[in-house]
Amino acid sequence: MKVLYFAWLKEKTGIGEEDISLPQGITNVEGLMEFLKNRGGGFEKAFSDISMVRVAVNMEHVKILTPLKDSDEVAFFPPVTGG
Amino acid sequence: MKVLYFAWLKEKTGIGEEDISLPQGITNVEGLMEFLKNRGGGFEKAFSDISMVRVAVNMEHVKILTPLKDSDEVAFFPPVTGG
Amino acid sequence: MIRIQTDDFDVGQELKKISSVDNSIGAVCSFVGLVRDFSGPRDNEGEDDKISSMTLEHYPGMTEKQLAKIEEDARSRWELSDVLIIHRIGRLEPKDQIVLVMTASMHRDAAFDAARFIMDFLKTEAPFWKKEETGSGSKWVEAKSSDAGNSKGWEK
Amino acid sequence: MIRIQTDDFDVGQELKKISSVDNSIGAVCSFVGLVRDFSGPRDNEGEDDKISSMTLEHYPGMTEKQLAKIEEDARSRWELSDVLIIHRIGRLEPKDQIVLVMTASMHRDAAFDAARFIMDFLKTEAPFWKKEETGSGSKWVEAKSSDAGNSKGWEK
Repeated sequence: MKVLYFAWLKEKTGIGEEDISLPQGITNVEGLMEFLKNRGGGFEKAFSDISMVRVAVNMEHVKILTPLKDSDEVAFFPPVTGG
Repeated sequence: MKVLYFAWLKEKTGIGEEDISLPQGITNVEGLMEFLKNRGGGFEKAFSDISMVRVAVNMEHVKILTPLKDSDEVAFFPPVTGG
Repeated sequence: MIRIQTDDFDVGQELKKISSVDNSIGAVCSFVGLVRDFSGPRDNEGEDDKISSMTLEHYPGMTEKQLAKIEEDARSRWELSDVLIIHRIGRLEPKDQIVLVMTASMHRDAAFDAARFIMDFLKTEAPFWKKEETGSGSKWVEAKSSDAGNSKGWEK
Repeated sequence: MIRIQTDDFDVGQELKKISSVDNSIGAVCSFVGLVRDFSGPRDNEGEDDKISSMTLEHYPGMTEKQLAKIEEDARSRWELSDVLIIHRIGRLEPKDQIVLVMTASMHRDAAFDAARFIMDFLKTEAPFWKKEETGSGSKWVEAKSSDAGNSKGWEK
């Protein structure tokens, strides 16, 4: 699955985009966030307060209990501030 | 007093503007409209249905019972259609 | 600022002027009214009723006075950095611009509300009258009762 | 139509294009968002907090998808002749134009409502992020809770 990071999530994790396999036992967005946070370092900082993080799956805004499959594109970003 | 006519009131009366003295016994807009209508001809047509006529005194919209004095500028016109 | 003119206007240029007034402007709402080629509900009219041109008459002096009052009223209700009202008079053709209302504010809600407020009152208070020319002759446009309703809605 | 671009835009030109689409357009509402030189409540900030520039990042693909959905939603609610949304990305300075929403309709109420609706949803749904540069460093702009409230207000 393709995972993208924007704004300060990109700065904290140090990457804008990566390709990973959906980790064993992870079934939804919340699980994936927990998995990424457990990488430690910048990832731990990025996901330290998940109330600050918004998620899109296949370019649609979703809630954290949304199920995931390996072909999904998942993006993490702060609340949007355009306009 | 200066009396002005706009849009179809100007077309019916045949004049855009005239100077008259406030006629004897006329104290308000309604009285002036009656006076003008009694001139007959185009004036009678212009004021035949006063529900179609709007009035301004000294460039402010007013109701027909508004009192008049000889120094006033009175204008008659249809409901506005700008914008 | 109020301008009554026969000339056309360029919204991009006016926007550039208004937005350079002040670095605190975050929102500009612009409303432009255009001449349409029909007046009533569209399907009631045939080719003869198509508008070929329109003439706008006004009451010089009262127009400026009423528009200045509307601008002042808008400025008292919302925090506005600037307000521009341009209304054209004279002969216009379909697609021509008739009116511009432009409101600049720190915040978009104020800009939107004020522009709408000004348009609603302009439609009922500003002494302009439109005469339309069609294939079957010319006629004075009748006022819409919905316009009176819109300006009533703002009364406090 | 949706456009994401680094280049500036000219509202007058866009208005000319949109109003020539169709002789039935009587009303065009345009909203422009501009870069301000401060972000919070004005008097809380000193010279060091003045914004010298701003960088706009977005999520290519998702931006276009979300804006197309907002446009479609607006068209289903109001009778619109045309809709244009332009959003700039990259580096911008105070007074620069950030966003344009332009709605054309036969009637002014539809044009005003639709433009406001689109702006309210753009503020909460479209994946853009602003980073501001000031004398004391750079920071990501925080979302305003009032924006979330505005878009909730349109829910049926």
